[in-house]
Amino acid sequence: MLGEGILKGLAETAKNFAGSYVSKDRLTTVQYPEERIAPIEATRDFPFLVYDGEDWQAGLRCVACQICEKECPPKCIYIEKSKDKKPDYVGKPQIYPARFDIDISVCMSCQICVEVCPFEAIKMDTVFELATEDRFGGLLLDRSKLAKSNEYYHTIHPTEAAEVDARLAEEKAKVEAKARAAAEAAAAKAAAAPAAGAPAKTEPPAVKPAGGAE
Amino acid sequence: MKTLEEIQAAIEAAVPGAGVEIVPNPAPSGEHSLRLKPETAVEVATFLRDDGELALDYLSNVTGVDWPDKEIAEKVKVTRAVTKTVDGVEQTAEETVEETRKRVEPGFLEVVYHLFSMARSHGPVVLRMRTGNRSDRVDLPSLTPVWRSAEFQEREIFDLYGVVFKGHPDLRRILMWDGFKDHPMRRDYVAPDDFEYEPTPHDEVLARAQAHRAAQQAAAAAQEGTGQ
Amino acid sequence: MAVDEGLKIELGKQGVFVTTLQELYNWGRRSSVWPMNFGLACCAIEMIATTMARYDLARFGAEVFRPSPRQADMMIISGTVTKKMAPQVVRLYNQMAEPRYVIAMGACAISGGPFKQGYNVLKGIDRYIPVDIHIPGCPPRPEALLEAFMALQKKIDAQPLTGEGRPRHLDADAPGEFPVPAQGEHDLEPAANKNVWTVPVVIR
Amino acid sequence: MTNPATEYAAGQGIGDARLDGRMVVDPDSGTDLLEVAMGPHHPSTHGVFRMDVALDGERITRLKPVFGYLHRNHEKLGEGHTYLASMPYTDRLDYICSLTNNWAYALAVEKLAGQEVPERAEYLRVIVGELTRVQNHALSVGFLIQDMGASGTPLMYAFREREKILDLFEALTGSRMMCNYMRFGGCRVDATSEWLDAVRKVVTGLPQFADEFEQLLCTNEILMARTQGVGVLRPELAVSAGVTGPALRAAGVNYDIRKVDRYSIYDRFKFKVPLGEHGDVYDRFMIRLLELRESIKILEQALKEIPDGPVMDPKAKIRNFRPKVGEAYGRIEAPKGELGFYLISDGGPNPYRYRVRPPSFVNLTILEDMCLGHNVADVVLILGSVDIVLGEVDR
Repeated sequence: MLGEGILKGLAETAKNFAGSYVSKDRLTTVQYPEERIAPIEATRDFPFLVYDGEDWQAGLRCVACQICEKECPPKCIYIEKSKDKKPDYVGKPQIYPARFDIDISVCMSCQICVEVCPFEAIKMDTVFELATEDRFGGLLLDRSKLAKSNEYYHTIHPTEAAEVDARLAEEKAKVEAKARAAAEAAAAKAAAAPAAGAPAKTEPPAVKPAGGAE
Repeated sequence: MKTLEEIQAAIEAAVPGAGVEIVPNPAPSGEHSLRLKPETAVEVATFLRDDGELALDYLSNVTGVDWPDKEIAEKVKVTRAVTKTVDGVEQTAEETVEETRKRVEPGFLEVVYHLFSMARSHGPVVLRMRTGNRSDRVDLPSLTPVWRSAEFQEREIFDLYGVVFKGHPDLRRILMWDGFKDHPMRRDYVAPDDFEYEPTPHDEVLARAQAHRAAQQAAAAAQEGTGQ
Repeated sequence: MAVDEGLKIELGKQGVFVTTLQELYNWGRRSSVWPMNFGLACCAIEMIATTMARYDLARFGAEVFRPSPRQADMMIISGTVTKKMAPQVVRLYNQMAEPRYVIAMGACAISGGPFKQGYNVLKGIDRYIPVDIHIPGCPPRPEALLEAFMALQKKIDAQPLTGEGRPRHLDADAPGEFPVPAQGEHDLEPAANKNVWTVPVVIR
Repeated sequence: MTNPATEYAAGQGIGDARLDGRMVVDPDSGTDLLEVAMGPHHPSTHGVFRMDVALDGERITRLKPVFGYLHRNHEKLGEGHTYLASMPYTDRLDYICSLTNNWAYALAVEKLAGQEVPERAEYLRVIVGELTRVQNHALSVGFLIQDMGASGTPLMYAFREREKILDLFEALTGSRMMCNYMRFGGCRVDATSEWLDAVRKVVTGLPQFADEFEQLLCTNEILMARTQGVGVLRPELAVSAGVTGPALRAAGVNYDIRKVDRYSIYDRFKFKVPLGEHGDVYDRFMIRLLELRESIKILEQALKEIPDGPVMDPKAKIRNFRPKVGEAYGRIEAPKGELGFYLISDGGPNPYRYRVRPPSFVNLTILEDMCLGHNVADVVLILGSVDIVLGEVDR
């Protein structure tokens, strides 16, 4: 019968129309600003810099090694190294980025910076609501805008952040054990010479990784 | 499928004087290629397509490669044993001259064809052709009459590399606009200067952004100078 | 003349709606922004996804994608603008009726994005036409486009009908035509429209 | 001013052997040809594609595709980037199927460097690759129908299914469209068992979607009238013109790289290669729906068999990856046809030559041959049935 195919199709549309009221699989509209699609943990949007502790300037994990700057495919990261050093999470004095800019008008959210970072300092954010009228200032993020706390990292990527914290804690424990062993050895060796113990002892870390897995 | 040597022999038998060379490929992929002489390329290609056993009826990929003039300085360690000015010791030790004498290996453009057989499900057979140089002897025979799939790809090579395909039915620029003069995929191509705003520059971009700013400042200074 | 916000809400509860002409006018404008059916690259797919059932741009009065620039108020530059395409984009923008708005969707439209250093890629459409809202992202999520659209609506809402910052169709001095760049032998000519494109100096 | 169309008719253009016996312009009609530029801004060119069309009334007498409106210098940028840094760029080639692009590139580099891929990674590649194929075919059919004038409904259904698959991609790779998932020697992250369960759930729903889609479209009289006998592609021409993918198989040529090259682990799965008979738009449309069903079969098998294990070759290097001097051509059966990457290494961190063999671009070679003699309205359909993505055509 001519028109049978069309009728079949129309029946299908009717089924879908009715189905959209009952079946969740038909993905009906999410009323965006009020409702949101359930966040997916792995989501990535733009990079941010993780800091430990309260003060973002003191706690930045980044040591300005510039690996991400070199590996960034569209070259949207700009880093200037600091002249002075400050202790990192294990207490080792490290240089820090005096300037760390990401041009998110160029960033392609590829996550390669995260992959190559040996210090777990740069991670992917999930914030996407960044529409702005400001072409230049609004899209060039500097350190203060990029720095976000480890707690925040835990809220957006809990599993990944827990893994990272466990790894860092392990590393820190290793370093501390090493330092303790060195200190003990130095103390034992310098049992006769009382002044020798002091320089071998490492400074206690200024910042501890907050919210650790331990 | 036949080995490359067998294919070479078959070509020589079918097209006398074809002069096909085997170009080895050291990569683990082991895809060695055949270099054709431009004069006999169309004949050889027709043979490859029509031969019952090879039946390379499907030309998958056509691409250009630019090999610019290479200045070989260090490789000219070939003992220029002319230096007898020494006080009487060995002459071969006179390697210092090489720095000043640089040999320039003339560059060329290369076109690479990847052939497969749909009828017999084998491949790839890789063909290559070279132009005489990179400036005035850049014509090669077009293989579009043999395989239609070369049509747009050869146009692309003409556009981006500047290889002129003789016998191509419609050789025009394809990706860039018609009035465009350069061949941007060549390795010595310099992109136009639009480096005003580069907040995160690196290497070459940094250099060009700085050059751009210097030029702008100079222009501004000159304008101020004329204004006063 | 502005009415006190608190009073207005109070009156609204009583069933009395107070509005100004400006609010009414802008409400009408912002609730029926018709985008142009114009996709350039990857972001266009997300733009289409935004119009589909799950995100539904129609909720904001912008589902009527017009294929003709003459019937459109908003242009979503969704993707890389190449130098070959840029003259056409400017031309299409010129053909749009006032008041017209431009959303640069995605990194490529804003700055050339990851393809910025390509020889045929325009480093941002704002070199030739004024852009109202920029959405970073590669590509931005459909929600990001919705958010940008709401930002545009806010912008429209805030436009006074007279004086400084009035919409372009009420401003006789606003430029109607933007020069279309010509395709030269090596690059677009001119490389940017100096009236639109003012760059801050970043010293590195 | 000379009229290029008449030049063409006089045989000075591309050669009239292509015209297939059809008359190009009626010499007695006394009318002029009308030249129309369809695109680059045209709602049904799937992006910024342009066709310069010469019309005799409604009939196409000449059609010249014009490319380059999305020429983003992919290959040039690839030569300036490290091997790894090109990976996210491949996502943006065929931006509907980023994962298969990743795969083809990874395959080519693995061939170049002689790397092995762990078994679990191969399975994951197959799973994401086939999911990509499903959503691409659904979308391409949806767009085809949209071009036909059925604006909305079928495309909306296709997008609904795509959203489900995209959610899976996002959960695995972090991004909806630009997944950047594969690495040389494996995949970037491992899939959790929850993710695999989610895939199973979606895959169980897919046959129902395919049924619905077929119910909705396949026997629709209007669709059949519009597509059957339109844009016929003869198999000989298809082979000569290097057409690959569904368009080739719709012309009846049995050539599926998954079967021919047996790359990755495709020899472990049982699936059929659907073939068309007439090579017209309807066949190409049907082939996509049938392939979608075959992909579901592969997915079901892969999800059943996926082993545990690592997803990256432990010897694989992420940074400072420098393959030895040489070259390689790696290709896969992407949803649109043969996607190949040709790489020449000079031993440095960047490829010396980075070439993409895009299926859509080569498939367009015969667009004119398919369109000649048809009406303008059919051109839109024929183009839709070739299924192009401009990111890949122009690169």
